[in-house]
Amino acid sequence: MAVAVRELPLDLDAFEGPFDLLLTLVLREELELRDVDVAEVVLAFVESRAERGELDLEACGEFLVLVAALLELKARGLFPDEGLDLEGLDPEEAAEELAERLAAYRRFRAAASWLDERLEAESDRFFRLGAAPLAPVPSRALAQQDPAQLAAALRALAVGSPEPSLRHLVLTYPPLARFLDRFRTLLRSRGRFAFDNEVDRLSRIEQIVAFLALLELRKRGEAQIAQAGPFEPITVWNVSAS
Amino acid sequence: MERLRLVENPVDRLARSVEALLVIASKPLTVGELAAVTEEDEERVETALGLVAGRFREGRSGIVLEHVAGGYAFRAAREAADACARLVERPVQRGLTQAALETLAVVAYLGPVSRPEIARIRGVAADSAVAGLVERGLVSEAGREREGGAVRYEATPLFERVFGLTDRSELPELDELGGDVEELRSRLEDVAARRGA
Amino acid sequence: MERLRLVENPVDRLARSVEALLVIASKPLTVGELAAVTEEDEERVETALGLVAGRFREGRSGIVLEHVAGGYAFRAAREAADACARLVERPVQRGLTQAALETLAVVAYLGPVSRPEIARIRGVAADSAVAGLVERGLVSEAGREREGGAVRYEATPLFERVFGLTDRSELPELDELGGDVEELRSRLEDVAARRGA
Repeated sequence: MAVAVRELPLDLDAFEGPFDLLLTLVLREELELRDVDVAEVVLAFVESRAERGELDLEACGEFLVLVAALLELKARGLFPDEGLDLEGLDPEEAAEELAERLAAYRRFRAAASWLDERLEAESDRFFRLGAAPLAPVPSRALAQQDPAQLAAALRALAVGSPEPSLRHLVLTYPPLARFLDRFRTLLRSRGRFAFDNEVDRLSRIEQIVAFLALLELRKRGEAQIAQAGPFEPITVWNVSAS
Repeated sequence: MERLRLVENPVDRLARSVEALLVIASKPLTVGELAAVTEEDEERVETALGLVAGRFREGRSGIVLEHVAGGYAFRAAREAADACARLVERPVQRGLTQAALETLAVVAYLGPVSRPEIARIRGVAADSAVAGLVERGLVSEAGREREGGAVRYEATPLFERVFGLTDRSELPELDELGGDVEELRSRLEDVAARRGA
Repeated sequence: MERLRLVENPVDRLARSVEALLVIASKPLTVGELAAVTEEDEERVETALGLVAGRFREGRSGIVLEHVAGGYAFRAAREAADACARLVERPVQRGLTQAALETLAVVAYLGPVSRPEIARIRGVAADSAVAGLVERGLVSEAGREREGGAVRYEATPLFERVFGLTDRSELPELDELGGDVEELRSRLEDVAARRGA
């Protein structure tokens, strides 16, 4: 099944060939990741699955890990100054990381199927969950507690973690489509909006995906983008309305 | 040996099934229920129960078959009553887990408060933590946010006793986190939103 | 009869106490716990457990003693599985999805581990899979990474019990499972070489 993912045929603006080759070229820096439309890759995968008319979980899992890793590399490319240890990841290292990421996932997937088989083998093993019908009833007395524990627990919740650095940042990806939809709605209803206002309260990774969505809209000619200078607010407006 | 198996009294096998069922059941089982799940007739089940009763009785076994109002169930032998009492009264968890403590703190300071609100502040689902506190009697339901809204929870008098408080105003002050409950609430929600994702 | 009682091997009595405790316990009991509540030393408890194991084993009894989740517990004999299946639902193990099993594997091997860490390995958000596992009782909260940090999760004793593991060390070595970095890497390099040629 893994073969199917690896050989997934792609026909993108910047690349035509199997998925596996795309990864290799990206890692060898023969293809700029910023030219690769990850959303198109996802679409191609979804379409290929739909044609088969079956849900191949193994292939889906592998594909998700690879795409997540690709997006992460792409996100890193957009923020080259952050995270000292991430800077200047050469293709060798990138290939190593991608392979390790996939290998780690495969080990856990193998562990999951071991658990699945184990569950099957234990399907004739029954035990009671919870109290026995005629067991003595415990009084469940709780020892005296110190109210200072409550204050400490709430203080800890009220103290935000330090500003997250990319070093600790663990990435989960909201779907690009979510931001595409949201921005299209804004462009339709208001004609123009301030990007910063829309992403202000989002996590860093959501902001990255939102930014990718913005680039996507511009690439498709659905939006215009302007920024007075580095770190200045970004304005987005509807091309047809301007 | 193989020979012995072949001539095994078929009621012995049924008796073993009855033992198996009684050891996993969480309530007493009637003869009718036992007959239904073993796909045997009630008369044979009664015979099997007789065998089980002989095997599991006071003095012979630590497990005793008991016929109670709702049917048959196993109980502990009387000779082991002291050990059993020590087992159930054993202070399984004298303290509260981190999850329970955080949830209790949110309810005590901000209550009445709903599960979704607790989940938002803690950043994780609050269902099992809230259920555990309700079961321990430290937290109880206190109406709904509005008609058809989420159930809200508040701390109970038992909570006050366990924490040695006469009322909620005796909770340790959190002045540095804002003057009143509303300020505290919005501060916690802000931090949670930033921590989010 | 009375005479026979007097010369009874004292371990027999302890074995009956152990049986009594195990039949009312709601989770496996360790040798230490059994020793504490019977007020005996662990060595004698082990001897008594040997007697109980001989009495409660497959083929001989419908109740079977098993060493699971770090302790000892009674379960139903496997030969009675069909009747048991007709009696009880198995909400914990029924319908675990691929996503749930993968998440469970990550938590079992790496726990305590946070949702973002799980998501990093699986490549997708783990929130609903984790919530489902918490609901089933297979996974539970285990504090936070640091003050105000993400909640971490670990596998519960129920996980070991459901999967019939004596302890975590019975899980296969992760290194021996799937994925070979070298193999994957050379595959990537191969395609590039073919392209380059």
